[in-house]
Amino acid sequence: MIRVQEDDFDVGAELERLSAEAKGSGALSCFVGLVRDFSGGEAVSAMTLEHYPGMTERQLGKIEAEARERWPLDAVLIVHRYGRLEPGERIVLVATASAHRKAAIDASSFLIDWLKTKAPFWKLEETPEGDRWVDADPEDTAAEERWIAREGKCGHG
Amino acid sequence: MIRVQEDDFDVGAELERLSAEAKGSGALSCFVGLVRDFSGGEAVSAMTLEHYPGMTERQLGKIEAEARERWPLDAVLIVHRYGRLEPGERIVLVATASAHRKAAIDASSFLIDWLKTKAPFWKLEETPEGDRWVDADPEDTAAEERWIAREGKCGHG
Amino acid sequence: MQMLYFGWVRQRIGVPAETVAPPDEVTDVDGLIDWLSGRSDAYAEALRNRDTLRVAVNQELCEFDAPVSVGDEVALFPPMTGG
Amino acid sequence: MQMLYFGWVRQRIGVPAETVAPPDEVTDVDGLIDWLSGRSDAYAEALRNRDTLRVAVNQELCEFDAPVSVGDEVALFPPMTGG
Repeated sequence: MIRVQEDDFDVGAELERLSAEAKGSGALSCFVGLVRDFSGGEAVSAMTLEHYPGMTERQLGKIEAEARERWPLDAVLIVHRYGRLEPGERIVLVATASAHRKAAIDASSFLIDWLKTKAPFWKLEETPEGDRWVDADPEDTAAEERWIAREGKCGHG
Repeated sequence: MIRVQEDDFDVGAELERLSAEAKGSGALSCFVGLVRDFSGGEAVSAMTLEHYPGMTERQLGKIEAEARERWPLDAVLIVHRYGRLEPGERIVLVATASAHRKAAIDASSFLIDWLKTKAPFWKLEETPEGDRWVDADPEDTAAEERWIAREGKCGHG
Repeated sequence: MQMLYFGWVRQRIGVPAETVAPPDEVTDVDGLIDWLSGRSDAYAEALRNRDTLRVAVNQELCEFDAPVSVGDEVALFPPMTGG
Repeated sequence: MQMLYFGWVRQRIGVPAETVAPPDEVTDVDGLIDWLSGRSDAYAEALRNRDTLRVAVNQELCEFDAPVSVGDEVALFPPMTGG
């Protein structure tokens, strides 16, 4: 399941729903991304996430589908926020349920890596030096490429 | 931080505390292990976890220390339950906070892998065929050995 | 043709969206960008470096040689930074 | 010497803990297991296969050649299955 929203989410409640949906799964893995108060050596007082409504939902849906194809998952959740967020606020949640702990963990790691380069969001940081756009991180592209290279090889991991 | 307890835990509240402790961390990773209702082809109606009080806390403390040595973590939490649990109930929570998402994810993956072979717990399953002890899984030992081989090579990942 | 701009592309062009009617010679994204760049310095500046531009046609990511036609929704934006 | 047993070792021996006083010749875990195995069929059965036995002396995992002495806490158990 995917959700794109301005409001915050409740991690405990989301995981509760996920495990209710995936009855019998032995493993839940989750990742939460938060706004940092520092970036590139500068204090960040807020971050505004802009996105491409419509395409965002399509891309998140494809990312979920790709994860389900690669691993035996009983449930998948991606919640991504947009709008203006302050340091410490939650930006994104990915969570997976599987019978196998390695599948759950690898899939949630994959989901967050692929969101970085494939989800149409752009981030504007507010700093004492003024506003600035967050550049794409070459390490994120490298992470994406590692998953592409693993395609078809991961099985039940 | 480590905790060994009979009572259930609240994942949302635990993560909230973790992120409050790790102000400025951009990444939270967590894993929850649940009792499965099926194991080795048989229905499981309950599982009783026995542990070695005293040694359990020492081992969990060492596992936490090892994770902190390997990755730049702002906070670590391990909560492990004992006693009789029914399918769907939570057994264990590991959670990590870091400035780096890969460090947080790798560390929580490491923690759950090491708990499997290094935390003094033993599991008795109730099945229609009677009670049976859960055997150690050779795959868990293989996972442990992969982490040993990676020692000193993982850096900030 | 419906244009959408995001991130610093939007900021430099100055509008988030607009309807455009490029001439018939414009048949692909490359041609569309060239044509837009001729409209003003702001467009030229925003669209100058294609290495840092990404394109979606009808909400699907594509390359600069992808065809475009009347009725398409074309979005131009910097590399995505989700998560 | 304080003995502790867990999992199926406990179940086969029949008690979770006991205080024992092995003779002076018992100086390491191996010797201790041999001596315990001589006490009854239940002990012999529980401790027969050392491949599936693990040992902790004073709550630290150790090998079968680890020394033991009066006052130690020695635990015998199957491979751990945490998590």
